[in-house]
Amino acid sequence: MWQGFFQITLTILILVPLVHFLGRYMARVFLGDKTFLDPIMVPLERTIYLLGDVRYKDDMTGWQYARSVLLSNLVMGILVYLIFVLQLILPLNPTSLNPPSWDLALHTAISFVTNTNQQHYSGETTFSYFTQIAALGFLMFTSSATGLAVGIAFIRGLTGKLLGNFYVDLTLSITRILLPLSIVGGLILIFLGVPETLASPETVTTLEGAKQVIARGPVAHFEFIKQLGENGGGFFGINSAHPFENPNSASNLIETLAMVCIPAALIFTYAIFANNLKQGWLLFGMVFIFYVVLIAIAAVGEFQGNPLVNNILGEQQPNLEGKEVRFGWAQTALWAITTTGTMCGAVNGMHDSLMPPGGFSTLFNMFLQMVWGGQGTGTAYLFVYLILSVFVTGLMVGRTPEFLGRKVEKREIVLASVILLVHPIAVLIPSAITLAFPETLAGISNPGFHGISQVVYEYTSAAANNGSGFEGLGDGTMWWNLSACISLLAGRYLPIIALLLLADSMAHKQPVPETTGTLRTDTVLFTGVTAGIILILGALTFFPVLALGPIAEAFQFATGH
Amino acid sequence: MKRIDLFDEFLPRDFKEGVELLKAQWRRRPLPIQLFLLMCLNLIIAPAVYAAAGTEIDRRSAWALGMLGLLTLGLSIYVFVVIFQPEHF
Amino acid sequence: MTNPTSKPRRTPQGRRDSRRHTPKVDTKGLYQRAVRESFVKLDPRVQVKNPVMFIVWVGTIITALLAIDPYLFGAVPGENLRLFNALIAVILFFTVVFANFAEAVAQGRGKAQADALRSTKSDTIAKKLLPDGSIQEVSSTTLRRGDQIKVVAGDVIPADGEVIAGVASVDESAITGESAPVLKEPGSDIASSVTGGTKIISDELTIRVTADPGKGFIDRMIALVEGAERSKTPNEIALTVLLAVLTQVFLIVVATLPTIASYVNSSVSVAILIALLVALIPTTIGGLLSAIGIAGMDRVAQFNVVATSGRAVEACGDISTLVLDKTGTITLGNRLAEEFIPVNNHSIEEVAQVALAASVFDETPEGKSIVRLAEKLGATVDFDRSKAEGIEFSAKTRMSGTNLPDGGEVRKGAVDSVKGFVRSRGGQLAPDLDQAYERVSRLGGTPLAVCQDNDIYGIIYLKDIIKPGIRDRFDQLRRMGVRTVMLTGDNRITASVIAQEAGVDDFIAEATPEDKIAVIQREQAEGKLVAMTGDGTNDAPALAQANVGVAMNSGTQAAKEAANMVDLDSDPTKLIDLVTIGKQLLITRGALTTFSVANDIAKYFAIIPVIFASAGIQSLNIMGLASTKSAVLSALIYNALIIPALIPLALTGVKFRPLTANQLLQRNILIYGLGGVIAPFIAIKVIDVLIASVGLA
Amino acid sequence: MSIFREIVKAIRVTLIFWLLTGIIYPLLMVLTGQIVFPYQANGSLIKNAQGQTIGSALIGQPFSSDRYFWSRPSTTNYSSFPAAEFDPKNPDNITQRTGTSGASNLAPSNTQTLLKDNRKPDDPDLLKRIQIDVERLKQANIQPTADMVYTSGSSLDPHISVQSARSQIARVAQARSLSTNQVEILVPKYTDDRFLGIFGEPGVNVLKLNLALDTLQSGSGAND
Repeated sequence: MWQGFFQITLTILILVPLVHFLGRYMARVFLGDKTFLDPIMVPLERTIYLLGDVRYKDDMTGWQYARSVLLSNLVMGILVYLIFVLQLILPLNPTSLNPPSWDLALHTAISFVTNTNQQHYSGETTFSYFTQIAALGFLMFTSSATGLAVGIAFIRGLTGKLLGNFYVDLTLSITRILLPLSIVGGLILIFLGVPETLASPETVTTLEGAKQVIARGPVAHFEFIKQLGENGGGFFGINSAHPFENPNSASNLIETLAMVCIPAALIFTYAIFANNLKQGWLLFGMVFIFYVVLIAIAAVGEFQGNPLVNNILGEQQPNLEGKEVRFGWAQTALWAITTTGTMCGAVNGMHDSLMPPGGFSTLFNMFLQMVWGGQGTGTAYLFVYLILSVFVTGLMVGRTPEFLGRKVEKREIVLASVILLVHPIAVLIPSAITLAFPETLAGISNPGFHGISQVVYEYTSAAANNGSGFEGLGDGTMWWNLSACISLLAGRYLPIIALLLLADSMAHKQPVPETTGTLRTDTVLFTGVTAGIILILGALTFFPVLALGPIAEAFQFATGH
Repeated sequence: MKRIDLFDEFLPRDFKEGVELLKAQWRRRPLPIQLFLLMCLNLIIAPAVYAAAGTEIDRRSAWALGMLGLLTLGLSIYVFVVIFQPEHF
Repeated sequence: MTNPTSKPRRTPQGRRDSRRHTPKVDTKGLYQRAVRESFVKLDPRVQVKNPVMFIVWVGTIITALLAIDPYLFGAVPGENLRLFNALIAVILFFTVVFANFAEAVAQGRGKAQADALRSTKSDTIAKKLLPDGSIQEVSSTTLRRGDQIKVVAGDVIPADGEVIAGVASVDESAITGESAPVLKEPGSDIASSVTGGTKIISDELTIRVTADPGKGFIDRMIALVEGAERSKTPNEIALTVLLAVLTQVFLIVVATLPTIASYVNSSVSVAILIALLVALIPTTIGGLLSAIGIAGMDRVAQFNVVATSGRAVEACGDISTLVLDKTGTITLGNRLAEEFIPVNNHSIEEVAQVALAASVFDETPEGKSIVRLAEKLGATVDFDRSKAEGIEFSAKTRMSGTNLPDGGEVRKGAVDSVKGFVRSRGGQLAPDLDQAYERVSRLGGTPLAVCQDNDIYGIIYLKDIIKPGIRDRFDQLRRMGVRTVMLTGDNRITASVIAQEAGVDDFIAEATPEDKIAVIQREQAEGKLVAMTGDGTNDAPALAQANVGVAMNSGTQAAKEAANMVDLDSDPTKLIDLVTIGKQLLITRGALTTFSVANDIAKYFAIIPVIFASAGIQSLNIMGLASTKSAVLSALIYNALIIPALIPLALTGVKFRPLTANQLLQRNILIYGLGGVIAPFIAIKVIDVLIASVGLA
Repeated sequence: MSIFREIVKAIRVTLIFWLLTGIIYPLLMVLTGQIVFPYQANGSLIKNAQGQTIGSALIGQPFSSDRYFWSRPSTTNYSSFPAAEFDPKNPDNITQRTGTSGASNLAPSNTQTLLKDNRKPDDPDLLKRIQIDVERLKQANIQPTADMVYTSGSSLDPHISVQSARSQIARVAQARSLSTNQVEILVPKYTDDRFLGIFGEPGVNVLKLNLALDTLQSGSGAND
């Protein structure tokens, strides 16, 4: 047991210097400072601006920025949808795979363009190599860069700067952060055993004489951006549990760190933009504590294993259902919390088979959306919570609440509220409809309280743009494809629009100088209060479904019936 | 104008008068008419509730549940109005 | 319950109590009226204005229907459902009534205050001065702005106005509560304006009316305390949004719960769902929000300040810079001549003689004190006053004086100005002038130079007396994060001495009226909210520029119109109290919101485990509540009772202490945040035990 | 700026990034991979002594003979098909062309024992399945451990725990008429340790171990 917790601890400790460094680097990139990649990337960016008709000095307003996000994402979605349906006549389809049904294609396109990568299909048996690399792999860069750009624009607005230009931020995200890291990371993964080939699947005769079909493909480059960009859509159906996506504990460590580094680093990027490192460390510390506690809850549950099975085995053994030997309970629990926290959605073990504490923590993570949170947007959500805390606590010190010297007024509260409301609407309402017709709509594979978790998880994953699934759910139906689309779109674009408008209105406020009467937001006290408010808001909204899902399931084990 | 003539042709005179009465009433006293229309809407929803719930409830309860659902929806819209136009409250 | 107004508000020094004199308010029958009002307010058209309470109101009706027919929405398990549903309906009903009561009490107190004011204002007969000089008796309601009227001893002044002729004493106790009569005379900034409803007790005055009927001072005050003109402040609106969002969230949570629960065969009755909804939505703050706002305005009125809008009161809490005039605010009233210092080989008697000559026409207290001091030193007026000409002080020349019948010019004024005057007349400057000037300045006094033609005779030492206790108050303000800037016409040295003694953060010496605006604009450019007091006509632009401008009631009409608050007591230091009131208003809202939301944790833990007992989550029933029914009822009863329990707090406001923001937050989070988490656990358990013991459920 | 121009700009930027990240980047990586790490890039395929490709070093295989170490239970039988049923040309057998992966996705609570929900006998049931596996293992004289009773996540897990490998040594040695010592020394040789001795769990690569056994015996057989 202690070895397990030791490796978890060590992994997340590596994180601290890593994200500190990356956060500083990203700040330099988006502040336009010199970086070591300038000699290579500046000409490339110039070309992109020239070909794309991007005037990089034009700052956008919040609404212009949002419109650019929506338009570009729409175009990308259409392009990818076309590749899906034309799969058969496009090259690199060694197994002659047919195009998916229209609703599955629509769900997949929306799911990937929203950086969710919720998959209602199995990679090997659905998409050709060309579709995987030129459609899905392409969206992995752009959707992630979109999130990052929005996050940066939000940080700019919050710190009183102009929002910048979406296309410039999109370009910089790709050329300065995602692409260089992906090239390096992808090569390391190939070295560690992840295939990168255009050859068709290999059929072999096993030692015992059976025919084994070994799926492969251009996986390595896809795998790394999948992790780094919080995309999470696996090349293979079983995602990072597949030995070709994640062959050993070294690749597992790299992929775990890749998954968490950008969202965590953005807190430091903010700190540099705001010129307040102290607050950066405090916020980092707060989220880190959430992260650690949730990992501990999930890990202990997996370590203790299934009491019913332990009865049969005659001793306490970890729950290894849906887990790989090379990762064990510790790395799987760590991954599960990281992937649901960062809205990556890749899995290296099956979440449906997690013990109730694991189910609870993963769901809770996606409800909060800020234990690191999605690419760019996660940090923005963290600040939305901060703004709400500022509003309530600011009143309590007898001043009109202000954040970073900018007053939080009706407009800001309305916009923050929209973000707060999206989740209950996009999760609870479709869950309730689906659960009202369990026979016809839901396709629940694990009955009982776990069935509630399955359905709620699916919509939460969609609305939080996470993409992981309680995969047992029979979710390939038209109902699931289309209803999840609504949650996907609502969970992505409503908050993005609100965030950008919020950033815009904060940017244009006259900053109020700080006095002793100003509520400082970079204190342990305020950070603690914020943590309490995040917990209360998250818990209050979803307490009933958590109580009827994982909590009831846990009590079921405790009482044995 | 043609459309209205068509109405005249195919629908009984009473219907047209009924619609006009409703319109006039709406202008004068909106609330009762809104309630009336809500109940009309419920004539569509109640059977759906009845069908969905299966054998567990009778027709009357289905109708009441339909009303309750509409009322909840109405309250939700009302709260949205408050969120976006708080000055009026 | 005690009447919160009758409780004297303690402030750090306890001295301010004396300043607060609530006009006689008739609180008799206040509560009976409030009870009646709280039922009248059940009108849905009133309720719909308060989203949180409107939901409770709708819930009451549905549960009442369920009390009549428990099986309205289908079969529900359990016995005595009718009684149970009826109990829920009754509790919900009282939740709404209690919220209405809170608002009604707050409004009632305002109304009582308004009534007290209104009693001073009756339709009087006014003597209107027609253009031809004749007098016409008209009703006071027909008076218009610009009309001229005459009042004589014993009359009630029929309208707000400005004295244009006559000198008289006026009893202003009706509005200020101060019984000592005030002298009114034309011309001077301070004493020329009169308020409708006050009583002239000697002599007679000619007044130019400055307010149309219904727009007068008392009318504005009545309107404000009655809440007629009360529109929501920006902060209140933002809070309304937040409360509506929480309501929406819980509406969705509760509405989706039955189908989600039905999947695991845990059915919940509609009555219990409504109970859960009401327990979760922020009824506590929703019920008290408007009472807090009204009470805040009341508190301002109790300090004898008329605010033109709630916005201004709220802005007081945000003030980060106070711009204060030295005179009257930091120092006691007027400076008095203390000593004559001769220069240029003149004798002290010569100085006294010239000073007297320069001051004979000076009617200001300073001028009079110079005359007194000079006469004490034996100086006499040796020219024919009627042939001499008085030169009035102007902000531009910063000198006053007399043109003597023999053509001689005597002047007194700011040393620099007098120097300039002497130089312009070809005179020499005395070598020992600067020494004397500095000596006086270092004492914190104001040096005035006196001269005749081109010869400077000496310096008059005007002594300033700093108000006792003012330093402590500035220290408090500093701790709240409010910077104080003193404005004074004094020279730099004097100003710095006084600034240091009084403990202000900054000062502007030798300030002109333009400087006032400049300093306000400068602070505002940095994003600060600025408050200032003023009374003179030349303060009007600055008062309008400031975020919070408080005009003295004794000031000119122009100043009063430019300001967004008027202090009836004409006490410049009251700004400090206003800051406290503004902060208190916001703190009360924030604290009760936090409390209300924090309560939800306990209510969840009371209701969810017992209604989903079939799901096997009884272990979450950490309070060990007796049964489903008693758990639901206790949570609801707590939810209802907490509203009247917090009415006194809502009306008096959360106590404000001059602490830094962090200390305040720490304190309030402990009391209202942590308290809000813990208190309901205890209270609900106690209520549950009581319910179980009487066998109600 | 007109909406039309904005759309054109969105299309242009989309196409640029499509080329850069959807075409150029993957091709670059495939080329580099094929040139620099051809073994890994093509799936770490391994050959037997006869030079036939018999599998991938990273992908497990099912074993049921006593002569081999057994792998973990798999829901897809390690993407393998009995030779008799193998007909990839049949359009219905898509997984025989593409390969497959997949887990049981059974919730820990998904069992009749706990839910008491009158399920059909052939419905999936975690405990029932595990009980069958435990019986099978006990019959083969293997102490059941977690890895041998729970199905893996990918259904292709190449590893078993060191403990369950050890408990199979006697059986394999007996079936192959080898001394336990000969088999025992192979186990640590094909154990993949934790990364840097810290991260992950050690696992015995079943395919490599079984291949080594075959090689050992064919080699010794040749010497005979």
